[in-house]
Amino acid sequence: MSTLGSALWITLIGMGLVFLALLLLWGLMELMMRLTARSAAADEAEAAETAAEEVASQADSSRLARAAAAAVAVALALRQATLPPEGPADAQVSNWQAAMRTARLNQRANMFTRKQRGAGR
Amino acid sequence: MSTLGSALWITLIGMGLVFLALLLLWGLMELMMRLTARSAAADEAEAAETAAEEVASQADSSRLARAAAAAVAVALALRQATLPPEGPADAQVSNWQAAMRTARLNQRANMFTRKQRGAGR
Amino acid sequence: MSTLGSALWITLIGMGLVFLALLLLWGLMELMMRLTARSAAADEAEAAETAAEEVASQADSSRLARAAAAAVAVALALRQATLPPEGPADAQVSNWQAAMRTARLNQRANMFTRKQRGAGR
Amino acid sequence: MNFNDILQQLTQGFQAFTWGNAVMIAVGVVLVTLAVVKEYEPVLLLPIGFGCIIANLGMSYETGMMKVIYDAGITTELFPLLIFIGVGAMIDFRPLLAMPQMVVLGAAGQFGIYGTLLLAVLLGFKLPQAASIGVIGAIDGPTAIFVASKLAPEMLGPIAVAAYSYMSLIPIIQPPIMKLMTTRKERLVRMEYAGRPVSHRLAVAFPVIVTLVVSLVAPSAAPLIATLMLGNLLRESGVVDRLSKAAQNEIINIATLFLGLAIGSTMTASNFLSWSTLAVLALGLLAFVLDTVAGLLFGKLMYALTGGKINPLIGACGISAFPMAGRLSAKMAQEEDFNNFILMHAMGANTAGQLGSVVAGGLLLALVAGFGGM
Amino acid sequence: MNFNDILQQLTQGFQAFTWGNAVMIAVGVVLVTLAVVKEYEPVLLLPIGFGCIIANLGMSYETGMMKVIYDAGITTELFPLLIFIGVGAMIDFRPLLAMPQMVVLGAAGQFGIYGTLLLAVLLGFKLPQAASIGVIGAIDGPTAIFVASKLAPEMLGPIAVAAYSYMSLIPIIQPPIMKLMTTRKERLVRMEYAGRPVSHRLAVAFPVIVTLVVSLVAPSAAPLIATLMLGNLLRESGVVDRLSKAAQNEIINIATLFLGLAIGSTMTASNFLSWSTLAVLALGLLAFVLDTVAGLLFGKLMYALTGGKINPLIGACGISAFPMAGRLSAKMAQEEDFNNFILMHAMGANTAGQLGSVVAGGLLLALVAGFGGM
Amino acid sequence: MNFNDILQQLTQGFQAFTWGNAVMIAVGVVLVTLAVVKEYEPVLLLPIGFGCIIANLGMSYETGMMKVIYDAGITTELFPLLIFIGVGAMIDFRPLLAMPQMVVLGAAGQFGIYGTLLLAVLLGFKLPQAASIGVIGAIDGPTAIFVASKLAPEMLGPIAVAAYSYMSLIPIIQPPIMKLMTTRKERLVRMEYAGRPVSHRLAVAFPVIVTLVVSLVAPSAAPLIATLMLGNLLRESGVVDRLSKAAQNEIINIATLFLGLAIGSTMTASNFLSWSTLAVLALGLLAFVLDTVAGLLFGKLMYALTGGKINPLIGACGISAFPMAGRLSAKMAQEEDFNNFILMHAMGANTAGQLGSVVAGGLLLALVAGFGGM
Ligand code: NA
Ligand code: NA
Ligand code: NA
Repeated sequence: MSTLGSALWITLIGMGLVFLALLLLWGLMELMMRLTARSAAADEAEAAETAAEEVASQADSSRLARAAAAAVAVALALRQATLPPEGPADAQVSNWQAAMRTARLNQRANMFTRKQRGAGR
Repeated sequence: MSTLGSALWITLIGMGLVFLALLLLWGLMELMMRLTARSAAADEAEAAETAAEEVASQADSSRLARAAAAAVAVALALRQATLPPEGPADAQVSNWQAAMRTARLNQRANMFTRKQRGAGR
Repeated sequence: MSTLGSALWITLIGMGLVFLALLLLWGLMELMMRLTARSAAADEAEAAETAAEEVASQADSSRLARAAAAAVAVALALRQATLPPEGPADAQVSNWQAAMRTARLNQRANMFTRKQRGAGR
Repeated sequence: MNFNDILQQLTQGFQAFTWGNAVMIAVGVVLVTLAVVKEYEPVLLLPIGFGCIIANLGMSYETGMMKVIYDAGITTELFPLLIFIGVGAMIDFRPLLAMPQMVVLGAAGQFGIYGTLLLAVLLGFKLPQAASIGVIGAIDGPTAIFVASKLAPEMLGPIAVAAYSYMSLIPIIQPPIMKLMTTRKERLVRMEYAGRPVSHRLAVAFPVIVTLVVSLVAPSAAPLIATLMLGNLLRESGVVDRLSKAAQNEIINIATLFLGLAIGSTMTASNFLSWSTLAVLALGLLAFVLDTVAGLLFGKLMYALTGGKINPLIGACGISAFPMAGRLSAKMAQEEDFNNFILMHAMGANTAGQLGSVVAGGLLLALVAGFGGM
Repeated sequence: MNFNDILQQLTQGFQAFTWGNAVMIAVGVVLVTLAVVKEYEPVLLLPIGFGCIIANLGMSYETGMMKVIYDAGITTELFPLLIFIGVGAMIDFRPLLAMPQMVVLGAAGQFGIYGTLLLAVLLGFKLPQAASIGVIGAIDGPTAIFVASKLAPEMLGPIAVAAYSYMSLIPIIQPPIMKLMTTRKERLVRMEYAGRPVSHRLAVAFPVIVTLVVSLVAPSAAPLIATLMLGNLLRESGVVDRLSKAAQNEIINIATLFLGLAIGSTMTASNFLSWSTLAVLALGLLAFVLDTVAGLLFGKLMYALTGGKINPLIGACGISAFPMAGRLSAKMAQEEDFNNFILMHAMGANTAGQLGSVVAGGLLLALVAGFGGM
Repeated sequence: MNFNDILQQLTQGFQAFTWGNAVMIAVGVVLVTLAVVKEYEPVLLLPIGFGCIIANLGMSYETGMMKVIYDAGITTELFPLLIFIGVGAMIDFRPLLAMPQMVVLGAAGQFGIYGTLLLAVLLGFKLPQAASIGVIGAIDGPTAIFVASKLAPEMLGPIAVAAYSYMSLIPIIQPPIMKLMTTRKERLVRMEYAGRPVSHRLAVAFPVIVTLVVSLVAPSAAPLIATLMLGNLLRESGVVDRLSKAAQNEIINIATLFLGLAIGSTMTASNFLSWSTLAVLALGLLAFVLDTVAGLLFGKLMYALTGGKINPLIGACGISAFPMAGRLSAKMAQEEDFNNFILMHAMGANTAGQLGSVVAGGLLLALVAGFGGM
């Protein structure tokens, strides 16, 4: 077959498979999005909660604190109202996870902030 | 030829060429300094201006602001008085450059300050 | 010899040597701790002094400064009272060291904090 | 002792120097200048330009230090893959997950690869070379370098230069095409960001699933997709900050510097100064144009199919060129209507283009091998 | 042209795929999941899991990119040693120097290595393989990988997986044994931290002296101890901050990422799916238990010999697993009595265990060679 | 089984140990001590010292891990060149550009290289060895290592030790010579910093131009000058912060650590314990003195020619040893007159010395090859 013939075939097969592969990914993504919709909602809620707490703690020193926290909480409530109720299993972090996270944080803190005793010499 | 003879020749040729190469660089540097004198002056002026703005913005909250900015501006004016007037082409940044810089800054900001959504989990 | 025989010998010799090696390290550590006890005490004292100074300088702006420094100094004095008097040779840093440290600090400062002149362009 | 020998030793720099070298040094200086003054993809064009300069002063990829670096990172394909680990750690696939239909645009943006391949074959290039030129149309540096270094390493220099130069020229190349191919009404389309939330679990699973699917469908793309997705997994897992930061900083910075130098070091006069280089540069530009046109056409198709709910401008980000193309589309829409924010949609299409480019590059390798092109 | 060739090229991903690969990909996904969800040693298990997945998609250590990485870091033994430089720069040996008697616990914690070796031989493993399984009982990743890659590279995957998985499971494995083997009275023992101050001079001299002693006594352990102590010297010297930070960050992060990937890439179906893997996992768990038991027994011995001045819980940190085991012992003591702080003692025993593991690993290499096992 | 074999395996550390090793370990301990206590160039002398210790415990550059590192970074010449990328990114050539006449001092400061070479030849060294000893007079670590590793790799250890030790001793070696050779009147000369501004454009062009000129005039110096100038280009371009920081941190730190270890690993008893090492140390010191004397003589010449406008102290920074020599000269001038600031002039001469050293090193390589010395 001529080189041009090969090139045409390559174009045909190549673009066909590119579309095929990406459409396959589309299907998989759509499927996964639906399967994880509930957990996604829970994640969002958790994130919103964290944000509310952060706002509250940052604004702690002023009168704005409670107002801001309230605002975020309202936004959160509105959002959550449209979501299916989340299972408690997903919302709480296991002791094990908490322990490991603490350990990792400690380790990290040690690594970077620890004063090298020899350094002052 | 004896090793010593070679060594003497190496010394002679080596030091000769070291001087030659560095004197050649001298000539090139002098030439380039003269060719770019105008743009150098412009750069300096720009740097001074930036410094003045920075001083002004830093001192913004106090009365010192205008005084400081004025002082820097005077120093700048004195300096510039001795320089050839700068072409406008060099002083202004092209839209293109501005766009690219912004893009790069955004990118950098994204890279380093972006909160990893998964991290809070 | 059977593999199991080899394995038994390996266990015997292996654990024996592990204990031997670590007991040897114990002996060396004990020896070294005694040999360096004096210098260790000096180091501790120096560290305490530094801490006292730091406390003092941090608390500088308040009345607490002198009180805190005094407290640390007292703690230090109590500690030092139990130690042999330290030689002056160990306490003072040579000019040479001071020079090198300054040089290194300068260099480091240059490396990291220096404003790249070209960067503003 | 022989003074001739010595003279030769001392003047070997001048003796080996040719007019071709002088021209190539000028090319290198132009690349450095574009990087510094015009700020065109400086992290790559500056090392490439400097590598080109020293390659023509006796330090090419065939000898000494540059050979060591070339062999370590290009021959082994390691540098583009290390860069992909870093790139993956910087990509957020959530917009694509929330709007998976964007994959259509990411596929459409690869037409330029094959259109350019066809044209290159018509111009007389052999299949592997034509495919290497076509892969400029992937509009993704590591993919182009990975494919070209396997199919036509002798053309790596011009291909990488074309890929990165045009990528930095996207704000100049795309807007006229976008204005020409879309009506003002189309460009004014506002899109609600449905904002389906993406669960942490899915964000972590996504890179693993993509690796699985793409490695099976296009095994030649496996190294590219695996490294890209490894980086993304490091990022999304949220439990390996140290590694994610290493990927985004140390690993990508060092690989980028030496990748640029190594590519520049292939740009010797004998390699670069030929008509084929001009053809590469011309065809590479064409590939960018074709990609953009195809992306916009599919954008318009989606506009039509959805009854005007899709702004066809986002078709232009299917070409890959992450993240510049995505930002540019959003900017174009905002220029028409200051309150029109389509960045999330644009980023969805843009990341789809990134995936499409890798898949297309891998398929190209397999097809050229299958058609006896190697 | 032959369409069969092309079809083969295009479907080679599916053709090479076996049920074994599918199982191993599931194993890889489980490892990634444990890393992300359970946070089990994620910096290692996540790259190992991902490496396992891609190894079974055609990217094993025998080909392409992963071969380059494997040859560069595992065959040369460089990755575990680079990690040890970083680990050394993170260890503080002062608690051990202040209480050198803790070395006894660090030696006791190595019994599991030899006990497991014996059992493995009884189960029919050859000596080098049995020793490689035993070295899981060193409960120290780099040591286990260093020894296993020399004695039985084909078992590197399961050994590394066992070592790191169980290490992250220490808070689950050890507490029941600790409670079973100690009385409440013993666990309540408070220990004064004598707090003998350690001079800067000694802290700097220590890594040099340990290197000397261990290299002479167990030369096969020399690379391990030398790199660990080099890192510690960088740290304690106080004059090379730049290098100490490079060791604790760039060097260890990059080496960890690629070590994990490379180990994962050995976990192909043919390597991993065998009874020996199950045996490794079972025997590895046993090694952890034996180490803990031996450590606690010696802890109780010290309790008896000192007339109740030593809390036997710290025996459990002689196993190595720095720094998790040390922290866990301290936590267990505090759970019995909130005001009982034994962390410094635990860390002394834990760092002694680190040294003991390296020495035991080195001796194992020498002994297996001496007994004609290689 | 043979218990003799086992005993031999277990005692091989002691069997291979010789008195020479003990002496060399003492040397290593001295180097580490100087690094830690006296703070002599610790980033290099500490790894060199530690490398020396382990080389004499069986881990020399001829085997195992250290062989891997040595082959990867010294045989390929990569480590000194990587360090130069970092050094280049830390150098500011503006003072030299503003006062290009300083190049004269940078050339004069290289006399020590050739003077030492002559003396070494008189003492009976062969030409390549003599040249390697002479290159200590370049007073620049990477240059000395680059040249010596090509001409006389067996002497790399003593040469690197001499180069770095004396460099850190500059505040002790130079002042007496400076006081002896200059009058108080000369040292009191104040110099106005003309302060010709240097344009951004020129600062960027300078590294490219230097690369061009030096690569043509002294092609053997091309790798050195190219990497130094690449680093400087990354710095001055102002558009590749990521790369510039990688050069100044990751790249230089990692290369420095392993360069030091690799050099130390060549210091085995058989390599190092010989009269030639003593000769290297003595001649190296002489090279420093000769460089300083020649630099000061040219400084005095400039003083005379300019009618007393040049402070001859800055002649002493032409030796290279960037940036220590520059700082020292400025400090000496300030000691005579607290209000005399000559730092900018000193840095101009110092950076000229850096360039002169690289050029002289490259020419030395070419000349030794030309005179049949290799
Ligand atoms: Na593309
Ligand atoms: Na252990
Ligand atoms: Na010099």
